[in-house]
Amino acid sequence: MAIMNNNGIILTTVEEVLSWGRRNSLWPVSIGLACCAIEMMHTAASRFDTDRLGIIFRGSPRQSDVLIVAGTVVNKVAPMLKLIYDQMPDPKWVISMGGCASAGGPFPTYSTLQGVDRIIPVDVYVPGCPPTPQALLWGILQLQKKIKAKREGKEVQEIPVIPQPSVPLKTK
Amino acid sequence: MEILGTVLGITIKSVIFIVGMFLLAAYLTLVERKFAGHVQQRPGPLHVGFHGLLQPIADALKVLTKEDIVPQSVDRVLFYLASLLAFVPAIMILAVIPFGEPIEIFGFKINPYITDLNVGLILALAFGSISIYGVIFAGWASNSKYPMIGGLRKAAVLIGYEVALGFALVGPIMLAGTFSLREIVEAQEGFFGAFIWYQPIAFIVFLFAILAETGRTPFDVQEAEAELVSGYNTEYSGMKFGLFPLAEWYIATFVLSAIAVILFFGGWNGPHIFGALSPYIWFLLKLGIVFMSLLWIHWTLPRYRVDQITEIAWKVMLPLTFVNIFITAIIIMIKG
Amino acid sequence: MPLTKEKIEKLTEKFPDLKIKFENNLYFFEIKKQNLIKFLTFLKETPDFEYKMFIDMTCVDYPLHKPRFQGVYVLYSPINKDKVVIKTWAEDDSLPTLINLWKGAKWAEREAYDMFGVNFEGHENLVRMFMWEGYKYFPLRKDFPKEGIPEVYLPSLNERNNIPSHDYSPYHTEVPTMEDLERTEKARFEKKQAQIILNWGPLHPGTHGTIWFLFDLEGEVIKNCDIILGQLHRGIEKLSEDLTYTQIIPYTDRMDYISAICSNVAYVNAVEKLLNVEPPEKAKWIRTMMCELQRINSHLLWLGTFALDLGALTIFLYTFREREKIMDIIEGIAGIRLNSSFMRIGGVRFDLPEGAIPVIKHFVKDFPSKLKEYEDILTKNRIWQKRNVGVGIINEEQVYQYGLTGAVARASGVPYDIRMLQPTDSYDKVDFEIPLGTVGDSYDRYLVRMEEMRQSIEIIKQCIEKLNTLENDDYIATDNPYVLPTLQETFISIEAMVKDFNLRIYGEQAPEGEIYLSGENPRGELGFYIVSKGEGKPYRLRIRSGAFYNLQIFPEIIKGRTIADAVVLLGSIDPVVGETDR
Amino acid sequence: MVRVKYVERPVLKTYEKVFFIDFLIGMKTTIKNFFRKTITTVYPREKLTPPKRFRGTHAHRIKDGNEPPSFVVLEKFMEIHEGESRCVACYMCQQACPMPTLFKIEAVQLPNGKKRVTTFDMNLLNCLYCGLCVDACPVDCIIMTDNHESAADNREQCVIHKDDMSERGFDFDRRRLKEPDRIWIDDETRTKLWGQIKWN
Repeated sequence: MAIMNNNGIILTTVEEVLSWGRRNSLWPVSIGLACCAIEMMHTAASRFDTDRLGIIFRGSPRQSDVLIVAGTVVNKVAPMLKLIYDQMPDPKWVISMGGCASAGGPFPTYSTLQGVDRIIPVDVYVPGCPPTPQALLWGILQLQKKIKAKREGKEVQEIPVIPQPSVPLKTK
Repeated sequence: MEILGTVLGITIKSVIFIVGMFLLAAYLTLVERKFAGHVQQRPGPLHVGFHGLLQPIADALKVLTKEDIVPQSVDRVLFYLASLLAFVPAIMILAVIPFGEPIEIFGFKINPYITDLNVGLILALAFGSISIYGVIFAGWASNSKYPMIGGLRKAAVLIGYEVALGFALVGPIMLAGTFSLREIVEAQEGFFGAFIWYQPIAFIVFLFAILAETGRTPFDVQEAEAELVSGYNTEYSGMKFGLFPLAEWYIATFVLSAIAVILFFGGWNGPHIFGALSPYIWFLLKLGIVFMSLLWIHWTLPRYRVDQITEIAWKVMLPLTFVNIFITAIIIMIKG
Repeated sequence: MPLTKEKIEKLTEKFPDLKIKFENNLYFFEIKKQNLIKFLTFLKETPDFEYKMFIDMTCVDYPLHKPRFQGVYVLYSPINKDKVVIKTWAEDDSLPTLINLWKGAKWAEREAYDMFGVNFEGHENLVRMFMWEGYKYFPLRKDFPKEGIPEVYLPSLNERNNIPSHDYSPYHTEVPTMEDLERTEKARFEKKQAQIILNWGPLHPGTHGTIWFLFDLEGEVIKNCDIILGQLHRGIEKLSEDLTYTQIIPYTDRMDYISAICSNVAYVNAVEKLLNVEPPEKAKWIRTMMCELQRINSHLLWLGTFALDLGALTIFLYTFREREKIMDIIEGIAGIRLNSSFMRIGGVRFDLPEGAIPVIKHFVKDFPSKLKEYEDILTKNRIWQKRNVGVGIINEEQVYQYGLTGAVARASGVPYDIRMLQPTDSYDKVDFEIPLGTVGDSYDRYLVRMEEMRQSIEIIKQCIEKLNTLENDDYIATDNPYVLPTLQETFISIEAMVKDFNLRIYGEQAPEGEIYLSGENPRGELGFYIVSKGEGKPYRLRIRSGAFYNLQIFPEIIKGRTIADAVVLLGSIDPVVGETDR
Repeated sequence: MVRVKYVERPVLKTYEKVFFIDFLIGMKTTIKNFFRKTITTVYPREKLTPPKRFRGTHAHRIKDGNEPPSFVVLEKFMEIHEGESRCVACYMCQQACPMPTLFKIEAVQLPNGKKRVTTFDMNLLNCLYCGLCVDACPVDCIIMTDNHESAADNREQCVIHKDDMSERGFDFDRRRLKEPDRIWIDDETRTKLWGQIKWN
């Protein structure tokens, strides 16, 4: 666990110091979409306190590092979500919380986006409907691990950056 | 030679003050997060360093190395200027704030303040009101709807409370008969010499004014998260964003509480039980108490509506200060 | 009580072409389209009928019938204390609008137009409700596939080189572009009246989910307002048309995810009435108790977010502390914290586990002190009063006009509570009071909800006492042919296994008929209008959502007030997007 | 009979207004909480044990001798060795599931006329965790375990297969089969939030 093995030891190289700083102050955008948002709030609330890990929710995407997609993303809100993601400054990460956000979940319908990774690249998927706060915290720890690994040059499956229109063009 | 010494001393002191202020502000964020956490029955920052002691450093590192987005539609000059205008005056107020009595170290007489102007208080107020421009510029330059509304709200609030603040300070000044903060402190002798006993109304008004100036609940309309996403600094990112909360929530709060201590709680006066350092300890103790009570209010109360705030400022606070001045004047006349 | 003989005769001699059906303790009238307005006006205004409260309006699609669509209206009469359903065939796919009779019909008709393509003559602004302008199809028509028409190539950005899972397809239904959304926005306001048009939402910290408000601002004063819904429209009504009645239960959780159990119970009651299944005594008491726990849970979330919107952040965390306790209870009993599909047709899924009663007792004993803490901080606080008193006053007439239900109606002095008017489960055996407001402003809504939590505590106490006496009763009526057997029965007896297989594969073959039954959700009346054609699946499942109708009054009473008041009003109306959009 | 009760609207008295009594009461409450013990579960170091009924990641019970009678009936048609998953490929879980496409169950006919389950995949990202599959399983094979730490960094890892399911089932039974059907078992971890509950 990233948190566990650096109890404040200043790591050696600048890169590692930076990654230590980054993974220890991940500020998510406080955006809730559906059921998972409630569990996200519970994760931030007193019982499972994300502030312990230096995670505080910011209202504005300009000031945040993580986008926790909590809940069903329907087609109608997808462009907005893409916009929010584009507004976030680099380096930025995405946690797709719950089945709905990750793969459409139990809603294989005309109006639901079948997985948010069709419009924005996702770093960590958290299964569950909704995931319990512990599951989400575990996902956050996975993200921290991932950031660490990337900095230390360990292999992490890179997300291929392929130019995409901000929202897909209609095939008329 | 003499002048060189003073200049050198002042420079060194200013550097110490500014650097110290940065660190202090950073760690005041930790203090607030810990306090808020425990008010809400949670520990606050815990894992980053021992009980989150390295949390501010992590945050600073992150914010400093964050991509610094400047949206295309903004007015660039004002956009950059705003964050500086919010930050620099708040720091400059420190120049006139004395933290204790002069002390002797290796035969050098060191004054624990950069300068002791005889109009120190006026200077502090002036700089305080300059920082309004930072907010207004930020709201305007962002060229976006939420920031603009936030900036305008903040402007309305600040204009109202600057006046109340100014008049609230008149009472203590009349009692002390000087504008120099050091002399004001010296004017309050002993426990019952503190002006809080003679100027309760002024103190309450001043307290509200501090809350309004520093944008804390019940007056944090300018960044009311539920209404305006993050208020006037919505479009800011990276370090330019970082300066705003530092300046507004921490440095300004700190400085204003210091002024409050000086004006109402007898500054560093106190029984000499800690030896040579006791003035500083007393000062910091009182300062801490005032700061904590501000946090305490912030984490308890809900938020006013902006028109209600201005209403209170003009219809309640200002008349109160006038009444206060009047009464004080009469008492002084009687006492002769 | 239902309509008496004389009244029915009065109706028939006034409207000769009226077809009357009495089914499931509910009157269904069928009337010709040209007489519809006259009939509804008669029902609304005649003294001893006074069906003046608008409950619901929807359509049903019969592709083989000519004309194709059937409009369905549900009305409620405060003096008769019962509901009637009026149906009419939409000749040449159009119906007369009801806006002049009930303002509440505005959104319902928009939705019917959006989902079925039925035109409403004289509607003031007939635009898409849930989908966006320029969307080509009408989803709830029977000839539209539930998974939509995959027409764009939209692969996953992460999984380019490998297929992530066996049910993954790179093709996707049409996703709107920003231009589409702008067109949707334009369709709401004809011309720009004041200075700024502020988009409040859809992704905004303060909008309780993904509601999209359009404010026409002058300074900070809102001159004009409209609400764009559908940012969480997941098509649950369409989905449930090819699921068996049991399989729909989990989806009712996801509708109003804050009060999942109440939704479950409302739905399960409707289905049980349709199949006339009688759940055992213990199940009823368990349902009542869980409902009230869930109600407290939901009201706590409302209080927390409401206070958070008004700046009192600490209350938010205090309420979540108590919510965690309720979540623990629900997790221990049902197995999952939030979307606990705990109800089953004919009972509940499990018996209460060992140690549930002591824990609930502990909670009930401990909770009132916590409630007092919240009230200490808020109720008499001058800021809280300044922000709430006199904001968003709703009068009784508006309640009937818009079909407002739940705490919003009760705060305006309308004693409309399904738990007392049409008691299901054990609500007729427990003893509680309906808190009513006197002014109808946001402060009254706050007080009413606070009082409701205390009443719920009382109900839970009674349930615990009762449940202590019903230690070893059975919790699900498995002898009924429609009720799935429990696991243990399936393991030991082959008949149970066969019955299980049949019910799983063919579903509960409900008798042909229709029913409208509603339950009291924390957010208002949650009604289910089920049309059964004798199959294992509902032919049409219409969900009457309380939050949908409650939210509808927002644009009217926010005019002339500021954004800060909009926050207060929204918080006090307390919508949940999952329920408004379904 | 409808029993109603009108809520009364409190108003501030003058002395309360002047001396800020309302603020002071609120601040008293917050400071009271300040001195209470924290209720936080320090997650990675101490974890809440989910209750036995928790609906987490799915798993398969294995053939270990204590199967229900129904399994004995259906086993005749199946080729299942000791310690393997009990699944008899009856597809009832898929039938019961509101989201049937998340299952991928395949069985082959062996030369000796018996069936053998080759594939049992579940895409957890489409699962509702509603437990209908568990209720439907006639041989007590598919269960839901207490495992919730299943976050992964690609969608493939969120699809569970037959083998790891049976492993997880074996592990779950080893840990918690004997456990009583109690609302939760970790009283001391939950005392942080709940305080002392008196069980009777």
